[in-house]
Amino acid sequence: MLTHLPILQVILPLVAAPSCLFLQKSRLSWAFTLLVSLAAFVVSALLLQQVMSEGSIRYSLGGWDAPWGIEYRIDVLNAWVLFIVTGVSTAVIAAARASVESELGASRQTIFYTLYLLCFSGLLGIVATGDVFNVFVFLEISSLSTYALIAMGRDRRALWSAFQYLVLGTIGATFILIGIGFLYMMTGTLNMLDLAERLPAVESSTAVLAAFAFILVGICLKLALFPLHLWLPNAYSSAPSIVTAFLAATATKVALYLLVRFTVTVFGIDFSLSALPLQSLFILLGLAGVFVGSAVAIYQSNIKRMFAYSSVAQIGYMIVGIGISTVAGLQATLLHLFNHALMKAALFLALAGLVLRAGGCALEDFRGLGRRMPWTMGAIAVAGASLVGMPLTAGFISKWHLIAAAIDSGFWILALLIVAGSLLSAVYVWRLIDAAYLQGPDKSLPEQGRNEAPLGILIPTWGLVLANLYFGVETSLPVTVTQAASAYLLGGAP
Amino acid sequence: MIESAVSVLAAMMLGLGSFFMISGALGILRFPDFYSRMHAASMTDTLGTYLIIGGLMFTAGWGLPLFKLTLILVFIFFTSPTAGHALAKSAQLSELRLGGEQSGSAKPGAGGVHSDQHPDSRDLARADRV
Amino acid sequence: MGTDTLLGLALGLPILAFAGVLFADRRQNLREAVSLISAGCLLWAVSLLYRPVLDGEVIGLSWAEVMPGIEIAFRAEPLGLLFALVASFLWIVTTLYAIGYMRGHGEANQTRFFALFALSIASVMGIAFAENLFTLFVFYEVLTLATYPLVTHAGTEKAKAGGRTYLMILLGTSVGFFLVAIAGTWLLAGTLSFTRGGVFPPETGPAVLSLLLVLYVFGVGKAAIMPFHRWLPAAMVAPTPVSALLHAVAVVKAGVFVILKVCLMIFGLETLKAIPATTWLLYLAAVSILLASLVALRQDNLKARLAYSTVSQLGYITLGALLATSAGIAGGAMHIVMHAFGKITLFFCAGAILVAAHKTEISELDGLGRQMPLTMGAFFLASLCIIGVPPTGGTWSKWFLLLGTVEAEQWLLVVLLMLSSLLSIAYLLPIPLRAFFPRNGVQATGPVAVREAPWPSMLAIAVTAIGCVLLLAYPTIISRLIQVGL
Amino acid sequence: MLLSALYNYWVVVLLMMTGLYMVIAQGNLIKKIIGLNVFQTSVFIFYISVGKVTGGSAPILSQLATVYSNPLPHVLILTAIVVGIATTALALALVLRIRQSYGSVEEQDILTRDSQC
Amino acid sequence: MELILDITLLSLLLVTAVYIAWTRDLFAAVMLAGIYGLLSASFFMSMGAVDVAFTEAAVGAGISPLLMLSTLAICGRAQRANPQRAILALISVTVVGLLLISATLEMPAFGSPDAPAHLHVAPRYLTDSMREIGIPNVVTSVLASYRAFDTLGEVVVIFTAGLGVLSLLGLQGETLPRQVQSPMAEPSHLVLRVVGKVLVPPIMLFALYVQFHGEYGPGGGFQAGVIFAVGFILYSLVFGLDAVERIVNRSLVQALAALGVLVYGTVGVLGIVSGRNYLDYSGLAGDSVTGQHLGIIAIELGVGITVAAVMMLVFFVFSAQLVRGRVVQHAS
Repeated sequence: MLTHLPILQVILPLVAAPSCLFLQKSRLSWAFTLLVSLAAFVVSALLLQQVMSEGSIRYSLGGWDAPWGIEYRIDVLNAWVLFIVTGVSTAVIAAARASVESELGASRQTIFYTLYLLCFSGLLGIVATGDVFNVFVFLEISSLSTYALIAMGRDRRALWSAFQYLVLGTIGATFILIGIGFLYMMTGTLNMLDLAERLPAVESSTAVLAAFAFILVGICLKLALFPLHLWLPNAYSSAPSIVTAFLAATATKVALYLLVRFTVTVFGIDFSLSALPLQSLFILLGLAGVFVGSAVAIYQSNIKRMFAYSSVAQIGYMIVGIGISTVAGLQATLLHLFNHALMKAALFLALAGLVLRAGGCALEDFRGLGRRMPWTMGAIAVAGASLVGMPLTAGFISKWHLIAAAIDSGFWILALLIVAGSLLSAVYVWRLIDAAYLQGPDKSLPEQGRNEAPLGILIPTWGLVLANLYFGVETSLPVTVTQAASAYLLGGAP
Repeated sequence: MIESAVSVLAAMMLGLGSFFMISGALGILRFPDFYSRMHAASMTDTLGTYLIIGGLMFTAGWGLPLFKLTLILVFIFFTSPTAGHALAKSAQLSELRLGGEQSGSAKPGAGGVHSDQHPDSRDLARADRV
Repeated sequence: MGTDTLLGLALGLPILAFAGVLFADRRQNLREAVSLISAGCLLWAVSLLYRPVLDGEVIGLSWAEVMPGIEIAFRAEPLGLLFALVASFLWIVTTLYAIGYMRGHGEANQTRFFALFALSIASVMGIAFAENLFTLFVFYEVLTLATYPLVTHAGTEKAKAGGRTYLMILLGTSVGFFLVAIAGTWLLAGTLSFTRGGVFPPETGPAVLSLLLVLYVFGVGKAAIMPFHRWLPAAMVAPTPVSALLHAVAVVKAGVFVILKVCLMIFGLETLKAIPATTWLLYLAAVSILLASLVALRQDNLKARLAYSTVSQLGYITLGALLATSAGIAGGAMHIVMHAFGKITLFFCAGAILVAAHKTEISELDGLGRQMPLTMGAFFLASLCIIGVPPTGGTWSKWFLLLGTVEAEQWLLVVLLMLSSLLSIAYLLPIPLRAFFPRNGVQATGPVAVREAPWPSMLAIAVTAIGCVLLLAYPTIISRLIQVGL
Repeated sequence: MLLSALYNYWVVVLLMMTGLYMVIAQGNLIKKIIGLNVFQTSVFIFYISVGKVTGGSAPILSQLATVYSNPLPHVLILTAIVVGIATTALALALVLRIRQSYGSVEEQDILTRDSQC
Repeated sequence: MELILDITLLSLLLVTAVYIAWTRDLFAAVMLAGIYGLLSASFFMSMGAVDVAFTEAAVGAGISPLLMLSTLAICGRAQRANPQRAILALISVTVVGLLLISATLEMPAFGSPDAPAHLHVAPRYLTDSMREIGIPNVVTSVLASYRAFDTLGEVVVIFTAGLGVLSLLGLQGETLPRQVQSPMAEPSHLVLRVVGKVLVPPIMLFALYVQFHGEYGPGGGFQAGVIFAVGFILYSLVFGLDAVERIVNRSLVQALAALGVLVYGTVGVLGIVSGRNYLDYSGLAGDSVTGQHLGIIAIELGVGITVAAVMMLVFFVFSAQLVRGRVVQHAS
């Protein structure tokens, strides 16, 4: 059974999605989705363990070997991102029942869970595959289901942001398709490794350069890198809270995985750096993303939109990590991939609880929240501290590695700028904590008693928060895995 | 001898068919109001298609393609006039309001596969002024 | 009782106190009892460590390994023990004082005060016994976050504004410069643990080292070096026991303690001498001493004046550290203790005056000596200790500092030290003198009712005042520790 | 000669540009979707013209022909067309819902009504 | 000769596209989009991509204009005149265009047999597919066996789109006024109703022919599904939505859509059960070639079912909106 792990990882949710449509009762479809997500998580854990011990796995679909058939290649990078996506999905779905019921009403539950499973399998499909066109197909599956999920948001703005995201997402996906077309025309193959071997021969032609540029722009659109991030805040703030929790922690991460996979494995890091001034481009755009994202986040009144802008900033950090383009830099990015997924999932799940109880998540709802919902506010406070990068939290570890990577390659100013960016994030986290704990409850509101979020949301949220703290202190798992991954990708280790 | 006669006949039919097609297109551009243009389009269009397919049938000779071509001929025989009829019918329905603003009602036209009837260009002109 | 368990106890006790105080929320007496008992036990545990540390026994504890080469670990070494001793002793005294002050002044949510006070002491213990820079940084941040709610205890808009500057400067400098410096050290030296004689390999360039030194000095915002001292006067909005905590027991002491450890155990005296930035920073420290004392002169509010005097006294300790001579370091360490006792007494008196006579401005204090003789007497003694004049222990630290400057041939600094001592006399002594002998003859004839602060506060003031005097007689307790530590 | 060698690709580029222009500049949502269609179809034409071999017949193995055009782009484009229609269907459904809740399908009106409430 | 046909078709395409961009009457734009689809289908035909031409004709000229027309019926055909951000659009478009044009200069010439695309992976399909899979239509063999996983992705994409449309429009509460007949149902539409009744059976038959003829000539699951759905759509256009709903109600169509994907998935799982990798049909029957045949027919069936179901679902949901739209108009 163990040899079929790579394909089981994707097929399990893919086949589960249509069968979920047959379960009409909403509680049943929720339990089914949770079961499937848990099974996927177990498979990804086994896969990670197998890859860490035996190196990368190859699995040819349909029995046809590599360049002719489609091939699944799982190396440390894939396994790591799969592990993150399935883990986050299990936590999010565990907390989903109450929030989805209140935000979507009874009739649309089954369709919601089916679309969720499709989006989940789409993301897994992108990460697991070793074939370039297959990436495009699964990218479309996850994007289409994401548009539909976002459009299920309560107020009408969700429709408009879903439409905007659809137009931008389709343009991005079509850019990637053009890039793949150019690559196919110049090399004749669609398999990633085969491409990596045959590209150096035709490297000098402008067609390959155009392919690189198109794929890069397409992925950066999906990644919401700074100038192309306009769709993200609207989409995340108007979508149902559970969808935002899932997307914030996984969708951009998968796009980032794609960026690393294309620049490092397919095109080769030296070609990527020489073709375009990638290093300075990424560092500049990353930093711009950090500062603009954090600055705009400070002035937001809707907290979901605030954390959406903070996601743009955190993605900026990851891009800076890639921009440094040393083994340490890439390791910092992969670490932040993991830590950011933990933080954002915890934050948005806590917000889901708040939206469930207070009906909205504007700053006014936070006043005196420390007394009304102590556990939820506690989760937001700790996850916020991790977002800022306080010591003993996961956020600190990735900040530390990012600064160490920057200093290691001599960019002292960059280290200072990164730290300044994290201070900016401290400001908007502090606004929440200040409103929740230190301001007295405003007299106009009737003194509500303590109405805490339901246990169903609290347990997964606090599970993630404790994971945030645990991986802030005991970092052996993420550090060893990311070390192996970046050494394998950049350092040329086996 | 027979082959040369058949090929001459086919060439003639194909030429005649394409002539009708061109005349139909010319008719659309030249005729003043909707109905005359619609008449030109659907009549010549149907006849032109018959002739071209007939010519093709002659060139294809006995065999599977001939059978397929006859099927296409029968299909066109049904759909093309009906399409013309449906176009005229819906124009008639909305004709009453052709003078005023074109209501949002759909021009169902012939749905299905054959939905590429040429739009009446006069509507186009008026819509641009809107 | 193994020394390691003692160290564990020293770290665990305040955290237990924090939980205990929170648990005994409503019942006041139980809550105060918990604080006092745990403070007492802490002092007992730390003093038991005194003997083994003197004999040079290595006492170490490691909690968790966060990353390869970076772990949360503790080690009891002389300087750390000195700081822990001062902090634990003053914790008892301040709790005692706080009980009187809080009851007398009827402050709101006292539980939060005592709980966070215990948490601050816990982080101070963590800083004192940190084995490496990473652990130190962790507890340094915890200390900032724990003391913020104390600073904004009053909850008024002014308190919030003060709290905001307090937090912004401390967090900004610590994350902005200190973290980058630690990362730089870890990369250059490969390790963060404090080792005698410095950590950096000999071939590291002086330019990088001076950059690191500048980052460290500015990074430790709690040492209140001139450009980043704004938070200290801004924190005066806090109630007096908190100011006492800030100034004498925990926050500022932690700052200068870190500067001392970094100079001694990260750079090492020889490398410190060789770095070009040291002399430049020395003059900066000297300038901050002078400027702070000049500003203190013009302050009319009693607590503001004491705050600026703290900024200038901290300048002394940083100066001592940067002199890179053993006498300088010894002077700095001694001054930590002397200044702690002196300044805490001054703040206690200021609090007593506020509680008993509801006066805050220095100009109103004329003739108060007759109503509050004990408080004013203690104030006088403590001022002598700060200035560094014989009947109090302050003389020793000033003496070593002078010795250090002479040893380092910084003649300009010697002159500067003398000048600043004069200035400290100018802004401290007039207060008690005018209290006893009012200038403009508004002599209140006849016996005036003696109204002092509640007895627990008075007891605390008495203990610390006597402490200042005793330190003159028995400096050996401290000096022997410092000799072992150098 | 140069024209026949690259004419296909130039037309593809021009179609792509018209499609992109429509998506970016036109305010009407339905026009944007049509623009998106044109943009995607141009990519299909590019793939197919990459797969064409002069003189090669359709990739259906038979005794008549020896040279065939490349079947792989055809497979890719079959999937891409399906993706195209799927996106269009979803986009049109979104436009309908936007029309119901906003009352208009013009980007201008939607933005103003969004900013008002 | 082939070249001239190819160049004329491309120029026609270009003209249509430019005119779509230029015109402001949405109805004309939709019709032109239909023509654009048909032209590109004929271009694919001239390029020898028969399967793709078939699909593009069915989709580009059939389904998408249909859906756009029903959207237009509700949203009206007037388009506001002022294209905002025109300058920004022009600049960015020309920049991307120039980058592309510069890239085309170094591309291998169009149609040259020694272009890398034809030398590396493709030759194996052409030479070995007869031996390994044994069906003449190489495109279907690649589609259904070599790169079967892509097609599974394709089916799931269609299924997702169907669900997305259902989640958006399908669940608006079934307060559908039953009594409103389709506009075509008045007796005066006798001609259309008679011809409709005559046409529906041949369409169904043709759909089945295309479904199972996929191995030997152009055709396959997707095209058959679309044509099958068109049969039902024609019936609902002529005889009204509720007439069709009586035959195949919405929950059945939903179940069929899910069933198609499940068929495809389980055929793949059978591959694993028979001891080989996922989607490897050689284990399904005695020898590998018949196994491949069986597998391909099964998954083509799965594709056909899902596509037909989704197309029907989408059209029914759209025309339900249309009826709701008309009711609102009459009422307001």
